[in-house]
Order: sequence, then C-alpha cells, then structure tokens
Amino acid sequence: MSAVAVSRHRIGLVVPSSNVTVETEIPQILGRHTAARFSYHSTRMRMSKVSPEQLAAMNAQRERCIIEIADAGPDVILYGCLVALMSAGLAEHRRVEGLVAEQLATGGSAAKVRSSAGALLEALRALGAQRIALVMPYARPLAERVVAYLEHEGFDVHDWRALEVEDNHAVARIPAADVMGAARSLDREGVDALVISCCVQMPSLDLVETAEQELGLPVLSAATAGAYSILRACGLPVDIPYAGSLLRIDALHHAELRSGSQ
Amino acid sequence: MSAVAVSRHRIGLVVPSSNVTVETEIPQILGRHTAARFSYHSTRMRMSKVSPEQLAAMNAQRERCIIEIADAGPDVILYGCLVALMSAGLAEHRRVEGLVAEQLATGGSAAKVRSSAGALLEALRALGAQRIALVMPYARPLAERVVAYLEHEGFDVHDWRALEVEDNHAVARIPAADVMGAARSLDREGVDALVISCCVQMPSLDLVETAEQELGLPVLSAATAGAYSILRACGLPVDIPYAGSLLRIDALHHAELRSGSQ
Amino acid sequence: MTSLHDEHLVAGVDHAAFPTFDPAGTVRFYRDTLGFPVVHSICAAGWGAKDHPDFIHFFFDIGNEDRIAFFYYFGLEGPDLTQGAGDVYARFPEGTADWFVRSRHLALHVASSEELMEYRRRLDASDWPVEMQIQHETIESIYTHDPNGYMIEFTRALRPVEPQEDLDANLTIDALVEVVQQPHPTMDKLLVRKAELIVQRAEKWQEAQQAAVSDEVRR
Amino acid sequence: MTSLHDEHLVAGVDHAAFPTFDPAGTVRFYRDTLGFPVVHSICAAGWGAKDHPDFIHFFFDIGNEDRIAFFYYFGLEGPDLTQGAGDVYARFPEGTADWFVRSRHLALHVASSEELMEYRRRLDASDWPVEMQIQHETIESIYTHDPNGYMIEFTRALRPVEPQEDLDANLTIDALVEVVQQPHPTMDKLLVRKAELIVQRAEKWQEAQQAAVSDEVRR
Repeated sequence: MSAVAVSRHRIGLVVPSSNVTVETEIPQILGRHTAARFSYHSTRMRMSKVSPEQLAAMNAQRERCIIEIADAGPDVILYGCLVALMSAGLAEHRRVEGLVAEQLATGGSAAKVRSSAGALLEALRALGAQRIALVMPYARPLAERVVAYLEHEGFDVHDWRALEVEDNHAVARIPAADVMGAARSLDREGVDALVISCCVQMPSLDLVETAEQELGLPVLSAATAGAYSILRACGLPVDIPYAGSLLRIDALHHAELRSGSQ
Repeated sequence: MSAVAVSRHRIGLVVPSSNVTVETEIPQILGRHTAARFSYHSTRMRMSKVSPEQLAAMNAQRERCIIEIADAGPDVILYGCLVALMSAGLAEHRRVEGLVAEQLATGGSAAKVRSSAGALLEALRALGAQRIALVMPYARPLAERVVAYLEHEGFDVHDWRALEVEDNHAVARIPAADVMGAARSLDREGVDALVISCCVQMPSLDLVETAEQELGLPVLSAATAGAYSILRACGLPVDIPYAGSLLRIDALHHAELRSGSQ
Repeated sequence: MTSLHDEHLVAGVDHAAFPTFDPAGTVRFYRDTLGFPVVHSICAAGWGAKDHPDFIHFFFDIGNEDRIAFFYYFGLEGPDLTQGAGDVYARFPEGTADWFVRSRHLALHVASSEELMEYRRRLDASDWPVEMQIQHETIESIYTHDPNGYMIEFTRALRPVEPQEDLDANLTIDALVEVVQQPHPTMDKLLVRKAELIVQRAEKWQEAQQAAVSDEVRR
Repeated sequence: MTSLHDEHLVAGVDHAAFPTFDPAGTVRFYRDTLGFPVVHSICAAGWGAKDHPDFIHFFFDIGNEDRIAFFYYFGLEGPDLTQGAGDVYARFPEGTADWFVRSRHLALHVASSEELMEYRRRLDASDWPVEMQIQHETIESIYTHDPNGYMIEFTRALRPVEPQEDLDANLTIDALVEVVQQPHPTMDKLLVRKAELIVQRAEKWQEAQQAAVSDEVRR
C-alpha cells in the first residue's frame, strides 16, 4: 500500500447549522487512511431545534446548500443530517439523493452525493446485519420514526434507546457515559450490529471500538457509516483502524481470504 | 332569387386521364343554376384500363393532382373517380378526403374537397334512400366491390347490373339505350332510389329525368350526386331543373313547407 | 448485436426544452392561462462550464407523460426583439418569410374539437390570443406564440394513421431521398419518382392493400 | 364557463416540427440509424402565402403516440453553416456559449438503461455518435446533434414525480415569479424568497407531507 501514490479527495459536507460533530468526526476517521488525503468543505442549513417543522424547513434549504457546496468542486458530498431525512417519510434518502444527483448533473457537476441516512443503511448491509439495536438522542416521537424507517428498509430493530435531548446544541454535549450506559442496557440477544449513535451530532467516535470490544458485536455510528460510504464513493479501500470492524472491512475480507474461509 | 347577386365559384376537378364525362356533365348541370356562375379547372390522373393495378397507381397520383389543382385556387375540388376509391377498401373516400383536406390545410389552401364516392353517399342520404338499385359499367369483380362498399355504408343494394365494359374509353360511348335497358330490367320492388350511373364516366345525364318519370322513383347518377355535393359545399341552394328530384331538393322542401306537409 | 437491436424502444417526448428570458410571463402563460401544472424544478449553477450563470430548469406537465421545460439563466441578457423576426432563441433578419419562421414549432395533442375550443377560450381570454386557426374539415389546429415567441400549436386528433398511409409515406420518403441527392430537386421530380416506385412495387402494395381491406371487413 | 374549464386536457406532444435542408441525412438519422418509422408525409404547395415553395412535411414515430416532423422546402437555400454556431434554423455568432445553444433541445424518453445503451450503440455505429453522456447515479442521458444541428437527447426514466416534489417545484416557481419582477434577480434572492414562502406555508406543507407518508405506509 505504501508504494501507491497518495490520492487527494475533496469532501463536501452539508450539515445542520448547529451541528459540530460531523465536521469533527469525519476528518478524524478519514485522517487515518493510509492511501488518501482528504480536504473538507462545508455548508450549513439553519436548524437549532430537532422538531418536524424545523426539519421540513431545513430540507427546503437543500437546493441552496448543494449549489454552494458544488461550487467547491467536491468529489463526494455527504448530506449530513440523518433524522431530517428519516423523519420526512419512508425512503426519503433515496428521493433526496436522486434530486441532488439530478441538480448536480443538470449543472454539469460530477460530484457524487451520499446522505447520512443512506450511508447507515449501506453500512449495515455491508456488515450483513439484519437484526440491529440503536442508541439515539432524539425525543420519542422522532425516535419512533427512525425505527419505522429502518424497519421499512428491511431491518429488524430488536431494541432501542432514545435519550430524549431535543436541543441540538445539547446533543453535541451528551456525555459518553450516558451513551455507553444506554448501549449496555440494550437487549442484544441475536443482534447482528449495534448503532451506538444513530445521529450525526451525538459524539460517539471514541466509543465505537471500545463498545465493540466490550459488547462483542460489530458497533457502528452515523459517523463511521458516513466515512464508510465516502470511501466507497471514492473507490478507496476501507481499512481504517480503531473505528469498529465496519471500517476495517476490506482488511478483514483480505484476512479471511488468506485463511481460506469464506 | 333574381334580386340576389350572382355568385362566382371555381370548381376544381380531378379526373382519370381517359375520363371525358365529368367535365361534360358537371358543367351542364351547374350551368342551369340561377344564382351562381361556375368555372371549371381540371387535372388528370393517368388511367386507361379500369383494373385494380391501374386504380392503385392512379390513386398514388392524387398528391400531384391536388397540388396542381390547388394552384388554381378553387373553392371546391371534386375528386372524380368513384370506383378508384370504392375498389381500394371500405370507407376509402373518408380516408382520401381526410388526406386531401390535410394536404390542402398544410399548404394553407381553403379549398374544400369532395369525392364522387362520398358525394354519391351524401346524395342517397339526402334523398332518405335506404334500399337502392344500381347500374354500373364495370366488370363483375369491380362491381361486386362497389356493392360491398355501399352495403358497408348502410345501404341495402336490392338489385344491380354490371355492363362489364373494362376499357374506360369505351365506357364513355355506352349507348343510352343499354343503360336504360339495364335500369328497366332491375327489380325495383320497395327500392327508394335508383343510381342509373354509378360511374362518373358512363354518360347518363339525359336519362336521369326521363328514367325518374318512367320508373316512378328518384333517379340519380354519379354526376348529379357530384353536382349536389358541390352545391352544398358552396352553400348554394339546390334547385336545378331536369336532372332528377335530387337536384330540386330545396325547391321540393320549400313546396312541402308551403303546402303544410312535412 | 443485442436482442433490442431491431426494436422501436423510445417512449415519446420526455421534455421539449427552451430557454426563457421571461419566466414570469412563461409561468403566466403555461400554468395560469393554459393550466399546465408545474411538476418539477431544478436550481443549479453551471459547474461544468466556465462563466455559466446560476440557472433554474423548470417543467410543466403537458399530459401523456410529456413535459415542456424551460431554462432561465440569472443575469443573462435576452436578444434585441425590436429588430427582425423569430423568438428569443432564434432571430431572423427583417423580411424572413413567416412560413419559415413558423416551421419550427411544438404541437400539442387534444382529443376533441371541444377540448381544442376550451384551449382557444383560455388563450383568447389571455394576453396571448389565438393568432391563427386552421379549420379544414377533418383538420383543426390553433396557434399562438408564447411569451418567448415560440410557436405553440394545439391540434385535435386526426383519424389514426393506417398501414396504407405508412406504406405511402415510406414510398414518398424513398423517392425524396433519391431526388434530393440529384441536382435541383423539385416536387415534380419527387412525384414522378414516387410514381415509378409504385409501379415497381405495385404488386406487393396491392397485396398489402387487400390485406388491409380484408382486415377491415373482418372487424 | 364550460365543464372543461378547470381540466388538464392536453395529451402530450402531437409533433415537434423542424425545418430541414438535408432530408436525406434526416431520414438516414431518424429512420435508418435510430429506427423511427416514417408514418406520414404530406406533399403540398404554399397556397396561402406568396412565394411559398413546394414542400414536403414528413413524420417519424417516436413512440407514445408522439411524432417528430420535418419540413423540406424545395429550392430553399440553407443558412451558411461555416460561420458561427447553432443549427440550420437558429444561427448564433461565433463565441456564443455552448450551454445556451444547447438549451433548446428535444429529449426522448426510454424506459431503462439497457434501452438507452441500445440507442447509444445505434448512434455510435453511425455518422452521429453520442457527443455527451451524462451518467450521474440516478440520471442517465445521451446527447447528439442530428444532421440539421438539432440537439437530441435520450433520457432514461427517473423515479416518478411525487406530490411532494410538485409542492416544492410550485414553491420555487412562485418565488421565481416574484423575484424576477424585482430588479437584478439572483439565485440567492430566489432561494431566500422560497425559504420565506416555506415558513409562511409550513403548516399546510407539513400536513401534505404527512399525508404523503401515510399514503406510502398504507401501500
């Protein structure tokens, strides 16, 4: 791998205005990639309270944000608010990714588009997970929409916790201990994977590897799923240490192939 | 009627090249109209033998003839070969009239188009005829197509004679006595109208009024039907003497109204 | 060579697209006057080309899964419409024949004369009344120019196209292709060549005609 | 006020019409390369206008009951194509932006990527290979110019347009109409105005969205 020239990639991030976690965790993760260097370019949609009204208004800022971020000529754009999509209606991520792709294509941009919502599904499928458990910061009604969204995509949400923090600024300050506590309290019987933060704003990166070791099952977060999806979109190998088995998936497959197992 | 200014109308005639009767009989009939003056402008489609092959080739000359005749700026064009249309397929006159109308409209001509085939149907319907009898010059197979065509249009062809003259030049020389003889030999039981010449080439104009008096039922010919249709297309009253009751139809209605009958 | 090789696979117009310098008039014409719903819009910048202005691409539903679409470019100056003829896209020198200018147009389909007259009513009550109505027995069309100068026709259903007509049109087109490859093509040469082709193919044509007739009789 | 007053009555494109100075090339492109059947032709003279040449109007079937139609005028000289840009109808000065010239085009619809690739194959094997392919995840289009310089697009089916999208497009268009009636319209002003309209209409919009969601759940 060291013989390969390091490639450079521009990552566009479209985030809720009060979000601070996406722009922290994604660079932390991708910064550990050995074969590529990334630069990050963000733009914001106004939102402070995670309520259906604010989410609808935020979604409507999408067009402006895509115009702004595409001006920077990114290779991939991550549309970084998971609950904004999942609360708007089933399969919304496909609709929105389609519309953004069309907007980019119409303007002659070659940028690819991914969403946090779509990335989470992509990552769970890559892990071969079917029965899952979730930790979320949201108030109960929103959390229930997220659960319904995932079940509609074919996953069995075996157990889940909602920490019921509605202020998005406060979400960024949820103590790691609360998240871990919620994760430990989940019924993990027969669960294939645990989403320790089903939210791009709830910090969790440092917990992913720890929880995976402690709880003995693949652990991922909205951030690790986003990083996974970005790497795939760039056609880069997925082999990043200390962020859960999802981000070592190519190395693991390689190891499996060497040991002769399937 | 004499107080009304005499109107002028240009009549376009599209005829088979060997036809001489249309350009003779139509002017004879319309020349007797008291309220209008007509001029006649013809063009020809090559045909000498009345065979299916020649008829097909002749139909294909239609576009050229319409272009030629429309250049003269006529008010109405009479597409003057009855059997060419009736032998080509059921309802062919509607198809051809539609195509010609489209051709004229596309080139910005306001000329109306009528066909001998369509005119015969229009005249029979104007007379309220349902059960009819026919005299035709054609060979039997063509005559049978004409009968099938009229039956498909809803008429009951009670009896018919085919004089079996195939050469179109010879058709123009069929003696009046032969035509009258054929007409007399028809079973006229319950017949509403007799078509004494179901062909624009077989001369018959002088026979129409005579036959009507002798046989005691409305008699028409391809020529009187054509004249009827031209008058209607020009919006002129149909009141021409000595050419059968069809061409006195407006005068007869007027007389009926005066006598209080329906 | 795929299995799709000989097939006719297109499903009609997806969209007919035009630039506009007057989106307000365009919306007033298509949405408010004609009642064509706005069904889609894309706001974009021109990332692929240099000096490409921001633009919006918007779509009206014209029925039968077809759409008419416009591009509006922010800040782009329209052409000088005080001189010459044509529309906001294509300009022609003064004196260019009308019939040529009008040859490029979009015709929309309506099912009946009543429906045609309803669009005539809508247009006549607007700033864009019908300019021309061709009513020729079996043919009926109305024409106007939209706020961009594009000629729009509404035409009502003609009789369906029949196999016989296809045959005839194909003969005409074969003759046309031959004649225009010779010097000085004329209508006369076209029709003469077509007549020759008919004689050559008369037999086959006759068979097809007869088949069409028997089809009709059987119906 | 008729009963048809509020109805959407158009049934899509009847024909998209263009002049041509190269009918042989046009037939070779649409009929022989793309396989669009010739379905109709009309030979006519121009009886309504003075100095109108004889002409032929011919039609190709483009599926879904739509047609593309050409006018060929006997003896009419085409424009000088050695200078400037554009097609045989619309000419532009040298240096006119490509994106503007291309904004006027006709897009034909195909159902699948396979069908799109079949048309790509037909074009690439011809004198008019695909010039541009936009392949952007859910969107896929190919473009070429026909022998007359008209831009023809083939585009494959996107996801169907949903009610939510219509709502959004209508908001955009309302904002557009307002903004272009003020001096110096920009994309920024459009999007700001659109955001304001959303706030004004948020409640109603939210209800519609929720209705759409429940519809989807019920399916």
